[in-house]
Order: sequence, then structure tokens, then C-alpha cells
Amino acid sequence: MPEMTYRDALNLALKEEMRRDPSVVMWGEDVALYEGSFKVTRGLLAEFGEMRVKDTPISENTIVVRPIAELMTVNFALLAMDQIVNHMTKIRYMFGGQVNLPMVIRAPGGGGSQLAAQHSQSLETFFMHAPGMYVAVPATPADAKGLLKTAIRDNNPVMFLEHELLYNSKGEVPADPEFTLPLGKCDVKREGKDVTIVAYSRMTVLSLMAAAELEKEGISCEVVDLRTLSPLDTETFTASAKKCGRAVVVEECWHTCGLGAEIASRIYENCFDSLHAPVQRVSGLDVPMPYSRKLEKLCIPQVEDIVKAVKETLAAKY
Amino acid sequence: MPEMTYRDALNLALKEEMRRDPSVVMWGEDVALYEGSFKVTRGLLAEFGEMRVKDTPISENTIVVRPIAELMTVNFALLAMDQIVNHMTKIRYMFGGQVNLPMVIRAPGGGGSQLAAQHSQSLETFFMHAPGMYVAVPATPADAKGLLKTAIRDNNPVMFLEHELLYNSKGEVPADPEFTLPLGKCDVKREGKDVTIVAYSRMTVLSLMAAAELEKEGISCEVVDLRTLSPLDTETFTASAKKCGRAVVVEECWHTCGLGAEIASRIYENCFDSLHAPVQRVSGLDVPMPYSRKLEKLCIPQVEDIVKAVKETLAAKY
Amino acid sequence: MESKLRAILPDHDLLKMYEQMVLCREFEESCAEQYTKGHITGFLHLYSGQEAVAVGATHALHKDDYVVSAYREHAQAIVRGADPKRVMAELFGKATGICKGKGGSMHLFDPDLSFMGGYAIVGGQFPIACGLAFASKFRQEGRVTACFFGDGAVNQGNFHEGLNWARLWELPVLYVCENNFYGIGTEVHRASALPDIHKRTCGYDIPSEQVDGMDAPAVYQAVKHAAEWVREHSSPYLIEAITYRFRGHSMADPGKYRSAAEVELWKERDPIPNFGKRLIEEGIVAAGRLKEMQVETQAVVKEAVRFAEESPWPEDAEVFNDIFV
Amino acid sequence: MESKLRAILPDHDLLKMYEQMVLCREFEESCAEQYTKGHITGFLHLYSGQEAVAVGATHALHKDDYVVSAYREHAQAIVRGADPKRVMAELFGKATGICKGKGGSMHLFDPDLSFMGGYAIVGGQFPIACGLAFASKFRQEGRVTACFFGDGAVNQGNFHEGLNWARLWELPVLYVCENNFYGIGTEVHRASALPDIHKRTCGYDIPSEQVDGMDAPAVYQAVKHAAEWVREHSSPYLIEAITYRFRGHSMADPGKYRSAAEVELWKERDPIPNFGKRLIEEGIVAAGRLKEMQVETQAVVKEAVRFAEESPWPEDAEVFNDIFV
Ligand SMILES: Cc1ncc(C[n+]2csc(CCOP(=O)(O)OP(=O)(O)O)c2C)c(N)n1
Ligand SMILES: Cc1ncc(C[n+]2csc(CCOP(=O)(O)OP(=O)(O)O)c2C)c(N)n1
Ligand SMILES: [Mg+2]
Ligand SMILES: [Mg+2]
Repeated sequence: MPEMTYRDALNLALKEEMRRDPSVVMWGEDVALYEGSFKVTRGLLAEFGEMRVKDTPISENTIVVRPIAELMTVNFALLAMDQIVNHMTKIRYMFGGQVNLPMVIRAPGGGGSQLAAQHSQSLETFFMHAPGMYVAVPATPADAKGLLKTAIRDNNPVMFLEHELLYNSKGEVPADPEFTLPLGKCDVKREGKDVTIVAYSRMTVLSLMAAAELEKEGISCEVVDLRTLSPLDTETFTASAKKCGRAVVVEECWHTCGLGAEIASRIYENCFDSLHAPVQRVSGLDVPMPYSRKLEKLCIPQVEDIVKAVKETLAAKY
Repeated sequence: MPEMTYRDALNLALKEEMRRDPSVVMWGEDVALYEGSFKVTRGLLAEFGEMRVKDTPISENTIVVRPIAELMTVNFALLAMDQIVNHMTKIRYMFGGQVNLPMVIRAPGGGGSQLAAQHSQSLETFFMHAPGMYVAVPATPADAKGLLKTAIRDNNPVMFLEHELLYNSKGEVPADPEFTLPLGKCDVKREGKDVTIVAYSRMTVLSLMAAAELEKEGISCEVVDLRTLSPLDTETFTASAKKCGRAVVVEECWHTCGLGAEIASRIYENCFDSLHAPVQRVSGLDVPMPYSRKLEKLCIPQVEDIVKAVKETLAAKY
Repeated sequence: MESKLRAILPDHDLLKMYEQMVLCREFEESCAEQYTKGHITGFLHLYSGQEAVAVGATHALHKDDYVVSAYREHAQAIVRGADPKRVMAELFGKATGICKGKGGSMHLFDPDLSFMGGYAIVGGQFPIACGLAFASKFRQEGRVTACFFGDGAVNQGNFHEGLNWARLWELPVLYVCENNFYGIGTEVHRASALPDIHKRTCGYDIPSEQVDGMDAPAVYQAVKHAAEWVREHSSPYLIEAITYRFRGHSMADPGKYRSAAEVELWKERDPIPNFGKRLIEEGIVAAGRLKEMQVETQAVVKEAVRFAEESPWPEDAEVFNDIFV
Repeated sequence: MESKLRAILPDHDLLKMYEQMVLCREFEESCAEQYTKGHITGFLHLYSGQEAVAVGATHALHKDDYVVSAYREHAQAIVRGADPKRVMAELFGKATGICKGKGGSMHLFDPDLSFMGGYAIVGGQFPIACGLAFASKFRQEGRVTACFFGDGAVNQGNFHEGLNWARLWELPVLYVCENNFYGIGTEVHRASALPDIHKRTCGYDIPSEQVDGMDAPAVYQAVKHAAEWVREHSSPYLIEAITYRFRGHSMADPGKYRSAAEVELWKERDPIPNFGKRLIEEGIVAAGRLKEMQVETQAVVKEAVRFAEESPWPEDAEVFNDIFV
């Protein structure tokens, strides 16, 4: 399998799907001539032309209309919440199923680059809370490619959340252009028996690092990567938690009402009699993101925080 | 104590505070001449004049700038999420505390009037998830008045969520114009010993009805009204849950990643060894709201649903 | 001076337009009655008084042109060809409704008629209109997207973003503003810095014009010309139709913000009897026939109510259908 | 023909303006260096090339007029009076920064200077400008709110809502568009249906004009006149300053979307040497003094860097401060 970056995997998925289906179009601020703020759309304009690859004005209210829209970053989704939540997620339902919305909104996000409060948000919980859209959160280049291809082919609206700090991460990606991954299935990225770590996107990467460290101390962690937040594959992560009897959820978003609370609740509800300790939540701090690197680091879950939470859940005695 | 409606209690709070502080202004669509869509601003224009009570264009992006802004309904907050989440909640922090935002956004919301998908939303979890604003959710006329007055006086941004179906509800309201209620404190609206019901806004009213019914069957419920979602008074509701050993959370919003998951998680985390059963969540269904009254009723928690959940939590054997 | 009707359209079309206006009016008045009886609930925004806009404009469009509108859209759907029975059933929340009872009054939709929806968020239709127009352009279908909206909607950011977009990408959108002077209780000059709505396109280099929205043939002519322009140039155009709603904003609105005298003045300009008078004066139809038409449409509406009443409620399981494909 | 400088402002002010422009340039170039060294991180948008706008405009404002801007705002803050030391410390993320290190490059703020913030959401400053202007009007303070923004921001819904609002309520907002022809890599005519930004206010009945943004005295004159107009009429006005950024959009942008020739052409119009030349030609200053000024400002900037370097990091506990009062 060829090795490539998360960025290139996404780029390839876009190209393959645009070749496969001439009705797929790509819209966004600076996606054409500039080839994308994060260069995910490199080469698209040259190959597919002005009609299929279009730069948009900075008008987030209006961008999210058809097939693949790139929101320059997820922070700007807040300007398009009306289009996303009041319209995109509801149109099919309120019109009695008479219309499909086969569209994908791609948005880079997450913190860790000192972009301060307005440019460092992890808004996945908002999208997970509003019913009517799928939400994908790939952690690896292969997942990025496989999920994006499925998202483009799917007839439902998909919010596709990429992590800015993963664009340069590398991994093996199947070469087969028909390689796709299902939406709505967790991926057990590492098997283990003592503690289940449930994570997504960059938090999966950190969780795997934490698991590797913990292994050195003889602690065996199972890392369940959610891959998609909607539909949520409750079965897989609750089965894992039931097996281990202890669980840690890692989320980059704000703690209060973050998706970690939902994951934890489902674990409690499904594994109440198997749990030996409360589920630990490792979360972003409940503050707007500060700029200073020293403060920023405190706000985003780090490998040490995950290690610590795993140990705490093991130490808990009930 | 005089009896008045939730609507009149809010109206009185606005008048009293506008008399008390000449810098308080009231803005919103149709709030002046039309006296508000839900008539909460009746008489304000006549008493305070055009400069302090202003009709705004239908431009939700821009409404939320100063003191009291009425969003005609909370559904339109989705057009103002950039102003609310990217700006209002972050300005004080990102500017190092150099400025205060003493503003209140009032917004009626909730479902149950057959207003269909775009007009029946309960978006409280969004506001609770984003740090940097207070969120008030009064259930009774007295709470409405006492919390609104505090919100107006407070120097932080407050999202003040009123329930459309409560405007005509009646209750006693202290006549003292200095009567205020603290933000950040739960109110135990009914004491009990078997099961804790945690609720807010209209769900508190339904929970009290459920508790009254359950009492007939000898089941004693403690109803904890959250009153404010931010700051969240974890101590009060976890103490209650610890005492009863069983808890039900009632939320009108969508189930997945709804605030019920947060409340439940905090209960599990704080009362893990006292809980006899998983926390039951009674929630709005994870669907856009259908218009038809028959379907709509299924989507919003009803008294029977709460009764059923309480019984289930009592039946659970672990 | 009004132009002679026959110079505008053949008799058959003129009569069809008249009939549709009557149908819309009867439909709306019947809705009011059903609302009062509690059969229709939620928000109910009636179109009475504005019929000349929907009817005149729709007549000027091609069958496959897209139409999007707001929440005051019963007439637009019916004129487009929606079955009054299924529209009424929708308002009753019945399974036979045009959206299975899931949409209600504010969310009618029928893709077979290219009627792409009523939206209840003011301005919500603007981005959708751009999307549809882009689709038409992309597929080289030559379809125009007619986007109806009110005077209140023009102050939404969406309106601005949409106009810029449509002109920049040369999208075939025909904007039809129904200026009825009020957004709920707020008069247009209390909401718009420049209340002449057709003048607001100057910042986007989009042509626009104003038309008497109480005169169906005039609306027809203006929209005909504009739609052809849009189709030919593949570029947006805006029509401002001056009109008035005879009823409150919704059934919940007593309408105290405007004087009885103002309403009366506008009722003298009622687009239906005035059009009828001209049809008779110009010898196109006999008064008796117009009366007959009204009776016929009343029967249609009555039948629609009966159908709605007798229709079944949606199954409970429907609540989980139609979220995802 | 350029007017004689002394007809515009006294020598002292002209020299002050020149000095400020040099200070801004030196500051920005030093930031670039510190970024390359890794002392400044995150997004860094430099102002080099556009100095005549901030300096000319700020000179024309009263001390207590409000200023709001976007994320390319170091110069605007410094010209307003912000201490370069505390600005540099902010960019380093230090506790002594103007916002305690919490804001960074894009979020400078100083209420004592009525500098009401840099915002990183394109168009985010528009509603805030209306709010400040309303406050000034409400309290009858006579303060103008100068709202700086780029050519890319005019396509945001906020811009439209703000213009309508400001004109409708007669709010004293002075809009200053810095048209540098690009929003990141997208040229203005690829984003705006009508790229002449000053013409976009016609739909709101707001007066506007264009000015050469590479000519500080010209900007000063235009803004002076406009600000007085705004103050007198308590009503908005828009200035479009034609300018150019010499560097990429941010430090991360290699700027491949524009040709070297284009950049060179604009560099010939560099507002600093051209202004310096005129000052010398018109006998206002000697060349040697200008050179001295540059050396002096370099020392100021160097001192700012030293201060930033030596300043302490914020305490960890700071992370929870300043959310609520
Ligand atoms: C975004 C948004 N804001 C506010 C409302 C509440 N609202 C419903 S209709 C309306 C007035 C719209 O007026 P106009 O566009 O003139 O249409 P008309 O009702 O006159 O047909 C308002 C403010 C809404 N539905 N959506
Ligand atoms: C709402 C929003 N959308 C997109 C961005 C990303 N972005 C940052 S700067 C910029 C370009 C703005 O251009 P312009 O207004 O001309 O200002 P300039 O950078 O030229 O000073 C964009 C698209 C953003 N910050 N906010
Ligand atoms: Mg109107
Ligand atoms: Mg620019």
C-alpha cells in the first residue's frame, strides 16, 4: 500500500470521485486558483475546470448549497448554522422525503496552532446534536480517503471534519480507487483488555500514543476510533467498554455538553453492571482558546492527560 | 403575592429594570410598535421611547450587539451563531478581560405549537456547550422575573431562553421590585426521596405534574429545576441524586448530545457508588420536528414519558 | 394607462389567470375558517390580496422553471399546479398531504412541479435559489429559478450574499419581491434604509424594476420580460411587485399596526374584482361566467376540505422516516 | 495633480505621519523576522504597503473616536497609540501583552485608546461597529466609529445588514475599506459582482468615495471630510482606499497568485518613500532627518522585541481568568 499524507489522501479522494461522477462539484473560498487554504484541493481547477471547481466570495451564509463545499475552517460554520441546521438537515424530512441532499461540507478544524479563540474551535458536538446530517471525523490518511469517498457518493448531507494538525500525518492508503469505508462504523484501532479509550480524529492519534506508553507499564488499552459521530456506532464502543469494564472518552471539544458526555452516557446505560469505575472524560477546557502557546496547551487534551485518565480509571475502587 | 403570567412577569422585569437603569435598551424584530411577537415587550415603546426600544430589521446577524436583544424566536439564533459564539462569548476573554459585555439575549423557543421543523427547536445545548455566556431557562413566572432582572443587571452576556408554551402560565410573583434570583443555582421545586428528576423550563412544569401523579402511587420524586444551564449548579442536583440513588433527566432538546447527557454524566461521576440504576434520559426525539400534531406529540417529552422513566428507573435491578 | 388585455394574452389565458386568482382566494379564506375550527394549527399566513403576483408571475414562467418561496406560499404552490386537496390535507397534518403532513402550511414542496419549497426562515430561500440556478446552469437546462420573497427579507445577509453570488457566477435567478409594505408589524420604511426595494440591486449591477402587484397582467408582462432576460443572459434580475395583504401577518395577528382606512384603500385595489371588471369591459367574458367560476372554485375548495378531513393521520412510525435516504 | 502638503497639514503633523508609517513598516518587518525565528506563531498578517491608510485615517479621527478592525491590525493599534512593546509582547504570547497574551496578532484591543479590537472572523467587526456607534449616539457623545475592513469582507451578509442598519438608525459609522485587491488568493473581481467597492453603498443611500490609499495625506483629507460628515449628520459614510499589501496574505502564504511584475509595479508606489520624497521636495524636511527617523524607529522596535523576549509567560491560572466578570 502506498504511503501518503492525510492531505494527499483527501486530495486523491476528491479527484477520484470527481472523475467518477461528473455531477460532483467543489466550492469554497480560495479552493480553485489558490488550491485551498490547506491545499487539499490542489490540482482540481486544472483538471476539472472553472465550472466544477469554483472560488466563492467570503459569504458563508450561501456557500453550503451543493455537492462538496469547503468551509475554509469549521469556525466559519457558525456563520452558516442557519443553512446547515435550519435547512440542510431538515429539508428532506420536512418535505416528506421528496428530495435528497447529496452534499458534503468539508471543514478543517481543531486547535493547536495558536490561532486563538476564533480560529481554534472543535465544533463537532454541534453537528452531532442536530439530527439530519452525517458527521465524519477521520483520524488517518486511509480513513480520510475512504470516508470522503463514501461521503461524496452518499445521498445524505455529510459534515466532513478534517483536523488541521493531521494534514501532514502519514499512513498507508489502499491504492484501489474503489476502496471506501462505511459511515456509521467505529474502527477498533488497537485491541486491549484493561481500559477502552473512545476517541476520534486527532484524539485517536493521541490515544494510540497514550496506549503505546501505557503498554510499557503493562496496561492494555483498547482504542476505539469513532470515525463517524453520526450515525454513531454505539454497539462497538459499548461492547468494548463492557469487555474492559473501564472506559475513557477523549474529546477535543469543550467539556460541558461535549460529545464525550453522550458517549459516556451510552456506556453507562449499556454497561451499567459491568463498569468498575466512572467513565473518565478527557476534554478541551471550557474556555475560549487563548493565543499564548503556554495557555493553549492546557486547553487541548495531551497524551499525558490521556495516560493520567487511564490510570485514574484503573485506580478507582468501587 | 400577586399572581401573574410568565409573560407579564417578564414584561414587569423589563420595565422595572429599564426604569432603574437608563442605559438598558431593548432591541428586536417587532418589539417596539408591534410590542413583540409574544407581546413580552408590551408598553415599552410608550414608556421608554424610540431611542430605548427599537424595532430592528430582520437581520439576525446584527441584532445581538447591546443590552437586551430579543431574538423573535430561538430558531433564528442559528443565523446569529457567529455573533453569539464567535464574538459575544469570546470578546472578554480574548481581549484579556479589558471589556465587559453586559448584554442579554432573550429568545422564546421550544416546541408544541405545530410550528414545524424550522420553528420548534430547543437549542439550549448549543448555548450550554459554548463557554462564555450564562444561560437561563426559567420555568415559572416568579423565576422568569427574578432571573431576568438578575440577567439585566449582570455584567456578563446572558442567553435568556423563554418557553413559548409558558407565556400564559400563571404563578405568584413577589411584588418587591428588588426581588431577584441568582444565576447559577438550582431550585428544588419539590422534595422527595425515591427518584430525582432533573429538568428545566417547561420540562420542570411537566416533571412536577409527573411527580404529582406518581405520588398517588406512593412514589416520592424530588424535582430539581436547573433554572440556569450555565453556570451549572452541579452540587445541588448531584446531592439530590446521591440521596435518592436514582435519577431521571428531562430535556426538550434532541437526545443525542443533549444537555441530559451532561447532567447524567455528572451524576454518574459524582454518585457512582450511590446509584442503583442508570440515569434515565427523557428527551426530544432525534428528528427535525414534524408538523402534524400526531407526530409532533411523539417528539416532545410528555408527562407519561416522565412517569414511565421514573418507574423504569425504580424497576431496574443491579 | 392600462394596456388592452388581449394585447397581452389570449382570452383563454386571461380567464385561466382570473380563475386561479379566485381559487387562491377561496382556498385561503377556507383555510382561515378551518383554522378557526382548529383543524389547521401552527402558523397560518394567508395570501389574500397578493394573488396577482403569484398568478401573473407563474403564468410567465416555463413549466420546468424552479420556484422557491417563503411561508406564505399556498397560492404559489397551487398556481404551479399543486392539488388543492393535497395542500389542504397538508395543512390538516394528514398522511395524504403534499409532504405527508410533515411540513404544514409553511413547507409545501413538489418536485414534479419544480416547486422547490416554502421556507419559514426569512431569507432561507436565497441560498437555495442560487443552488438551483447553479444546477440548471451546470446541466445547461435553461431553467430559470424564480425566487419569491417579501419586503422584510431584503435586510437579511442572505439576500446580499445571494445577489452578489448570482451576478458573479451569472446564475439565472429571477428575484420576485412581494412588497406588501410590512414584515409582520414593521413597516418597510422602519426596516429598510432604502424602502424602494428594486433600487437595492444597484450595488450588484443587477437590473430591476417595479411593477403593480395588484394587476395580474402587468405582473405577467414584467415577469415574462424579466424571465426571458434571465434565461437569455443567464444572469439575475429583480422585480419588485407592489402589493398588499388584506389579512394580518398570520392568523394570530390582529393587525393593529395599520389603520382600517389604509386597509380599505387597498381593498379598493383588490386584484380580483378589478381584473374581472376589465375582462367584462373588454368583452372577454360575461359577468355570469365569472360568477360561475367562483362557484366552481368554491366546490373545488370544499372538496379539498372534505378530502383533508377524511384523510388518515400519519402512522406513528412516520416520525422516523425521511431523515436519511 | 497632488496638492501641496502644507496646504493639507502643518509640518509637524506631516512628519508625525511619516514617522508613524516608518514605525509600522519596521514593526511589521520585525514581526516577520520573529515569526521566522518561531517567537511569533499562529497566523501573522502583515500590513506592509498599506501604511498610508491606517496613518492617514487615524490622523483624521478624534482621540475618542472608536476604531474597530480585522486581523491585519498591528499598525492600526500602534498608530492609535498602542505601545509597540506591549503589542510585540502580545504576539509573543507573553503576560505583558496588550491582551495578556490571550489574543495574539489578530486580537489587539485597548479601550483606553478606544481601539475596540481586531477580529479574525471576516466581517465580524461590522455588527460591533454598529453597536459602538449606537452607544455613542445613545449617550450623545459625538464619537465616530471608524470601521476598517478589506475588500473581501464586503460580500459577507454582515456588511449588508450593517450598512442598512447604520443608515436606518442614522448611526455615526465611518466605513473604511482597504481595497488591496485580494482576499487571500482571490482577486476582488473573482469575489465581487461589482468590484468598485465604493459603489456598493448605493442600495442604502450612503455616500461614499474612493481615495488613493498609497497617499497618506490624501487619505487624511478624505477621512477628515468623511468623519466630519458622519459626526455632523450622525449617519454613515464609506471610504474605499485603494492600496496593496506587499507581502503574502499571512506569513504562510507564498503569494503565487500574483505576478512578480504586479507586485513590483505596486512597490513603486510604496507610500513611505514617495511621501518622504514629497516632504523633501516641498522643503518640509531634510533627507538626513528622514534617515534618522528610521534609525530611531528601528530602535523602538528593537526595544519592543527585547521587552517581549524578556517578558514572562502567563501563569497557568490565567487560562480560567477573564471568561466572566
Ligand atoms: C430569520 C427569521 N427571522 C424572523 C422571522 C420571523 N418572521 C416571520 S415572517 C416575518 C416577516 C417577514 O416579512 P416579509 O418578508 O415582508 O414577508 P411577508 O410576511 O410580508 O409576506 C418575520 C420577521 C423568521 N421567520 N425568520
Ligand atoms: C468568516 C470568515 N471566512 C473566512 C475567513 C478566512 N479568511 C481570513 S482572511 C480572508 C480574506 C479577507 O480578505 P480582505 O477582507 O480583503 O482582507 P485582507 O486580508 O486583504 O486585509 C479570509 C477568507 C475568515 N477569517 N472568516
Ligand atoms: Mg412583507
Ligand atoms: Mg483584501
